Amino acid sequence: MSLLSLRGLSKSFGGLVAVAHVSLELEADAVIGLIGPNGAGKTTLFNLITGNQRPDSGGIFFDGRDITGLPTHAVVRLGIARTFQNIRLFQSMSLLENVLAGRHCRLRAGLAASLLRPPFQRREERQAVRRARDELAFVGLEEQRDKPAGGLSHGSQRLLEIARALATDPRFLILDEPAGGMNGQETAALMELIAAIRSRGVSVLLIEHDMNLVMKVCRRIVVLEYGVVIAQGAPEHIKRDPAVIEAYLGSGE
Amino acid sequence: MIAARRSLLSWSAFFASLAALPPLLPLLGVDGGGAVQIGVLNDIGIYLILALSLNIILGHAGIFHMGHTAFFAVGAYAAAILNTSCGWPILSALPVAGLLAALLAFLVAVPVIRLRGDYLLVVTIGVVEIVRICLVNNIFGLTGGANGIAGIGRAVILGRRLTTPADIFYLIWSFAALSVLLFSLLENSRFGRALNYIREDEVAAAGCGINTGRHKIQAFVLGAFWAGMAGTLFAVKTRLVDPESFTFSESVMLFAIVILGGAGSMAGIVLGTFLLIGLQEIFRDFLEARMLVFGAAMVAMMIFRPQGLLPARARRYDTGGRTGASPGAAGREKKPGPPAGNGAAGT
Amino acid sequence: MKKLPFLALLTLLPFLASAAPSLAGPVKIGLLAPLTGPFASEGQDMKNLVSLLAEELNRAGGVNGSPVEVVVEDDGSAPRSAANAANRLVARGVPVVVGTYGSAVTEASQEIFAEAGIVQIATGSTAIRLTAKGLERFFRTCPRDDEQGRVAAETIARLGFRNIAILHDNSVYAKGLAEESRERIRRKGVANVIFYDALQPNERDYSAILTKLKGIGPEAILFTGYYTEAGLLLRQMAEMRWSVPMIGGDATNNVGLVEIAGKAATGYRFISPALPADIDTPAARAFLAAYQAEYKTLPGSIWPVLAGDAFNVLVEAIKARGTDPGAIAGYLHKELRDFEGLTGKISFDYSGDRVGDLYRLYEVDAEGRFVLVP
Amino acid sequence: MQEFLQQLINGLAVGGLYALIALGYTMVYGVLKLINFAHGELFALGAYLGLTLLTALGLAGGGPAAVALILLFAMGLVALAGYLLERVAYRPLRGSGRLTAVVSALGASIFFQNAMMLVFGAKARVYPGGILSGEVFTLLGAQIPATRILLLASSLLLMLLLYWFIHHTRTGAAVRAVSLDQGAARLMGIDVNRVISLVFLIGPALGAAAGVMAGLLYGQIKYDMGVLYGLKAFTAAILGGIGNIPGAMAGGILLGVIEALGAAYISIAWKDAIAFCLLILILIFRPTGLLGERTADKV
Repeated sequence: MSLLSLRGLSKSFGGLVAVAHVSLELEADAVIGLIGPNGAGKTTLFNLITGNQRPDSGGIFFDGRDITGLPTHAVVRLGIARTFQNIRLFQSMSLLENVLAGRHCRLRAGLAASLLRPPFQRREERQAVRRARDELAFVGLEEQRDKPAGGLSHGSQRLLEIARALATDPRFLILDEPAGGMNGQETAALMELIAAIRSRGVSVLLIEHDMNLVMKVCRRIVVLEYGVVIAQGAPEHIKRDPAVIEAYLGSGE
Repeated sequence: MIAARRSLLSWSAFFASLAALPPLLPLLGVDGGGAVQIGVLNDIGIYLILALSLNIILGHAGIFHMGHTAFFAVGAYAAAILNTSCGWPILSALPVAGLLAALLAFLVAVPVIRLRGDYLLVVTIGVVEIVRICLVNNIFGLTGGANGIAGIGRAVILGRRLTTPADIFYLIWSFAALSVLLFSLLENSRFGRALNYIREDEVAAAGCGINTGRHKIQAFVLGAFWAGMAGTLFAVKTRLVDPESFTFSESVMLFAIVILGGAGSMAGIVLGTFLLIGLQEIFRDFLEARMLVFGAAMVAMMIFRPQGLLPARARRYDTGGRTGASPGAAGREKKPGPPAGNGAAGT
Repeated sequence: MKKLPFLALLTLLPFLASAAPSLAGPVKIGLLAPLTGPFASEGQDMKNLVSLLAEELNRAGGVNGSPVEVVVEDDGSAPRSAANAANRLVARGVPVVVGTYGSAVTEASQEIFAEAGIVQIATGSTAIRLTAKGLERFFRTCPRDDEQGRVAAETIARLGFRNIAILHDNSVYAKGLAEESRERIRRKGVANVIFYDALQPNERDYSAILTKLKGIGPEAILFTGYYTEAGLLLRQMAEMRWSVPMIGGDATNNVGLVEIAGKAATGYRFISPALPADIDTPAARAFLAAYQAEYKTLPGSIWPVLAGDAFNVLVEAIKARGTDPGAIAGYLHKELRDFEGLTGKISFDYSGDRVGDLYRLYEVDAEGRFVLVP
Repeated sequence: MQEFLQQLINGLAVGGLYALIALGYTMVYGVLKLINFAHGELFALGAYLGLTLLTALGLAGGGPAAVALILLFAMGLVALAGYLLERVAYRPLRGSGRLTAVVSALGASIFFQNAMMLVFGAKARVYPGGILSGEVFTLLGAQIPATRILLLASSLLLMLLLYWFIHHTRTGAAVRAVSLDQGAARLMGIDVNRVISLVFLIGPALGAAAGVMAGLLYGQIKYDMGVLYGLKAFTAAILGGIGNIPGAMAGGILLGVIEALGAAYISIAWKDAIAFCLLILILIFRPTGLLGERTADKV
C-alpha cells in the first residue's frame, strides 16, 4: 500500500483551474520528483496536501487515513512536513530556535507545565534542544546555531528549513524547490543530503526545476501540466516520454 | 542557566529597592511622607501589570490588540460589584474578576482571531468602545451608569486592613513581582516560543505543527485574565470604578508602553511604564502644555529607539557539549535517530 | 537587565527632586482644576479667575498681613490623575483647596484631602453623594443635582407642558440631573415623560436624534447636558424648520451656546444659579470688569465664578480663624452666614452644601442676551 | 416611510464626512501599511485654519467664493502639515516595523491635539452663521436642509476627483503601483518617496476639507474633535477594506447610515455599540472588509 494517496483532487481559483482531478499513489521509502512548467499547479498540489489550502473536491489519504481538509498543524503532527518555495524562516530568531519550532508538535508541556516546570518538562526541553542541535548538525549548520536565521545565505536558509522540517519527525517530507538559489557546490551537497534523509526512513516528494538533480535523486517522477498528471514513472522513462518532451522538456531545454 | 540566574538577581534587586522606598521616602524629608511618589508608583504598578499581560498578546504573539482596557474594566467592575452588592471581600474577587475577563476575551477571540493585523486592531478598539458604552448605559442595572460604583470596601490581608498608600503599594508591587516571575517562566517555555513563531510567520509556524489559532486564543485569554485581576487591584486602590477610567486612550497608552519599551522584553516594559506614566507626572510643571511635550517625547523616543528602549534579547539555551564542526552536509555521520530522545550529545 | 534597577531609580529621581520642602511664608490656597482633558476650558477659566482674585487681594495687602499664593494642580479631567494631583497638593502643604469641576474627579480627591485634614470646597461637582459621606471638611459652592431637578420640574409645571422629552448625554452630571428631574416630574404628576434617552457628546450631527424626536412630537425638550450640544441641537432644529421649546440645565449657561446656535438660540430657556451680571453688588460688578480688562472676555460659564466664590469664602475664613483647617471648617459650617459672593449670598449647611434658593430661570432674547425670567 | 427617508438622508450626510476623512486613512495605509492615527487631528486642524482665515479676512458675509477660498487655504496648509508629519515622525521609522510607526503616530496625535488646544484655546470655537444658505428642500415629505445636500455633494465631488486622479493619471498609476508592491514600483523607476509625500499631501488635504465643511455645517469646532471623527472614519476605512479607495467611500457612507438608522430604530445611547457590533459581524464574514483589500499572502 502506498504511504500517501491523492484521489481525484481538484482546486481552482476563480476561473483558473490549478489542479484538475489529480490522482497519485506515492510509495514509502522513495524520493519522488514532481516537475512541470511554471504554473502547472505543483505548489498548489503541495498546499492541498499540507492543508494550507482546501481542495474543491477529491480526497487525500495518508497511511490509510483520510486527511482531506485537516488543518496544517494536524497534518504535520501526523507526519507530513514541508519547506516553502519562498523561504519562510523566523528571520530574527536563532537557527537553534528555528529548528526547535519543528520540535513543538512532539512536546507535551502546556501552560501549566510551563509555569510549574515539572521534571518531565525540563527533560523534554533538554532533549528538544539536543535534537535541534543534532538536526542542525545533520544539515551542516550546527556551528552557527546562535546566529539569527535572517543572516544566512540563501542556500543555507533552504538547509535550515529542511532541518526544521526534519525536527517534526516526518515520515513524509515535501520540499518545494530545495535547490532554488543554490550554487553548483551547494546543490551537490543537497543531493547527498536528500539521499541521507531517505536513508533515515523518510520519504521525500520534491518540486525542482534543476533537471540534473531531479533525474539523479528521484526514483520516480510525476509530471504535471495545467493541473493534470501527464506522465509518471522512472527518470529514464520520463526522459523518453513524448508527451513530456512535447510539453516540458521540448519547449525549454 | 547563568544568564537566567543573573536576570533573577537583577529583578530581585529591582523589586527590593522599590520595596525600600515607602519607609525611605519620609526619612529623605520628602514632603507629605512621599504620598505623591507612592501614589504615582501605585499607578505605575497597575499599568506595569497590565502592560506585562498585554505583552503576551501584543509583544509575544504579535496580535494587534488595542483594546486591553476592556478586560481591565470587566475585572474592575466584577470586583466592585461582587464587593458592594454581594459582600465579598474585595481580594477574594480576584480570581473571579480574572475569569470573567478571560471569558469575555474567549468569546471575542474565537470568531475574530483569524483576522489579519489591522482588522483585528479595529475589532479590539470596537470591543473597548462596546464595553464602555455598556458600562455607561448601566447594563443589567449592575454598573451604575456614568456614576460608576463607589464605596468599595478596603482590602484585608491576614486580618490587616490596607488603608495607607504604602499598604496598597506593597499589594500592587507584590503582584507585579509575581507577574514578572510567572511571565518570565512562560516566555522561556514551549508556549512562549510558539507565540514568537506565530508573530514571526504564522504560515511557517503552522507548517511546524503549531496550532496557531489555539495558541493565539490562549495568549489572548491569558492576557485578559491577568488584566481582569489587575482590574481588581485597581478597584482596591481607587475604591471607585467609573467608565471614564476605562477609555480607549488608556488602551492606547498600554499599547504604546509595550511597543516603546520593546515588544516581548519585560525589562523594556518596566522602563516603558516608568517613562510613559512617570513622564506625565514629571511634565506637570508644564501645566497646559504637559501633554504636548509628552506627545513630542513619544515621537522622539520612537525615532531614536525604533526597536524599543530595551529590545528583547534572544533566549539562551544550554546545548550541552559542542559537537565537532560539520562543513557542508558532512555532519550527518552523527545521525540523529528519528524520534526524540536518543539524539544524545556527541562528545 | 543589570541596568534595570538603576534605570528605574533614575526615572524616580525627578519625583524626589520636585518635592521641595515647604517654608513658612505666604498663605497657600490649593486649586485643583482640569487644565487638560475634556473640561480644560472650564479649568483654565478657573485658574484665570482665581489667580486674578488672588492678585487683587495681594495688591490690597493680602490676608492677615501675608500674601496669598495659589498652588495650582491639573486634575486632567480624570479620576486617576486627580488622585495624584491631590496627593501633590497635600505634599505642597496647602491647608485648603478649591476644586474641582467634575463629580467623579472630585470624588477621587475627596478621601485624600480628608485624610490629610484639608478643607476642600468643590466648585462644579453637583452629584448628591459627595456631601452624603459625612466628611466634615468638604464643602461646595455649587448646588446639588436634586435641587436643580426640583427646580426643573417646577419650571416645567409653571410653563404648563404636558408631554415632554428628556435628553441627557450619559455624563455623571447630565444623567444625574435627568434622573432627578424625571423622578420629580413623575412623582408630582407634572407631565408625561414620553421620551428619555442619551446622545453622544462631542458628535456634531444630531439630526438623527432630532428626526426621531420630531416623530414622537413632545411639547418641550428638557436637555440636561452641556452648552455645546445644546447649541448644536438648537441650530439643527432650526435647520429642520422644527420649533419646539427647549429647556436646559445650568451646564448650558455659557455664552458659547449663543455663538453656536446664533439666532436659533432665541427663546431657549435654562435654569442656573444667578449670573454675576444679575448679582447687583458693586464688588461683583467691579470684579467682572477687571476680569474683562485682564482677559478680554468674560468667564465662559458660571463654574469658574463658583470657584472664585470658593476662594473668597476661604479667604474670609482665614481672616477670621487663621490657617488651621479644623478652625476654618468650623467657621464655614457655623459662622459664615450670607457672605456676599460673586454668585449671591453664601452659607453652608451641616453637610457642607450651599444653602439657599440659588436657581433662576433665564431666557435667551433676540439679541442673544441671557435675561432673567421673573 | 417619510421618517425613514429622512434618517437615510441624515445618515448619508454624516457618512459623506466620514468617507472624506476615511480616504486619508486608506490612502496612507495603501502606501505605508500604517494607520495614521494623527489624521483625525489634521481634520480638526483644517477646521481651525478655515475659521482663522474666515475671521482674519472678515469673510463672514459668505458666498461661494469665500467658501472656496477658505477651503483651499485650509487644504493647502494642512497638506503641508501632513507632509511635515511624514518627514518628521514617519520617514525616519521606515523599515523598522509597523508597530513602531503606529506608536509614533499616536504620539503625533497627542502632540497635534494639545498644540491646537494651546494655540486656539480649549474652548469650543464657532464658525459665524449665515455663510451657507439656510434653505430647506422637501422631498417626499422629508425635510432636507440645503447644507446637507451641499455637504454630501461636495464630498462626493472630491471623492470622484480623487478616483479619477488615481485611475486616470500617470501619477495616480504610480500611487497604485506603490500601494500594490513598493519594491516592484521602485524597480520600475517610480520615486517611492515622492509618491508617499504626495499621499501625505492629498490625504490630509481631504481631511482638512472635511474639517472646514464640518465647521461650516455644524458651526462648532473644538481642539479634540478629531478623536471621535478620526475613530469613526478609521472604522469606516476598515469596514470598506483598508487600502481600497472605493472601499473607504462605501464604508464611510455605510457607517453614517447604520448610525442614523440605529439611533432611529433601536436606541440613541446604544447606536455606537450597534455600529461596532455590526462592524465585527461584517469582519467575521468578510475578513478583509466589504470591498476587500488588495494584497495577497502567498504561501
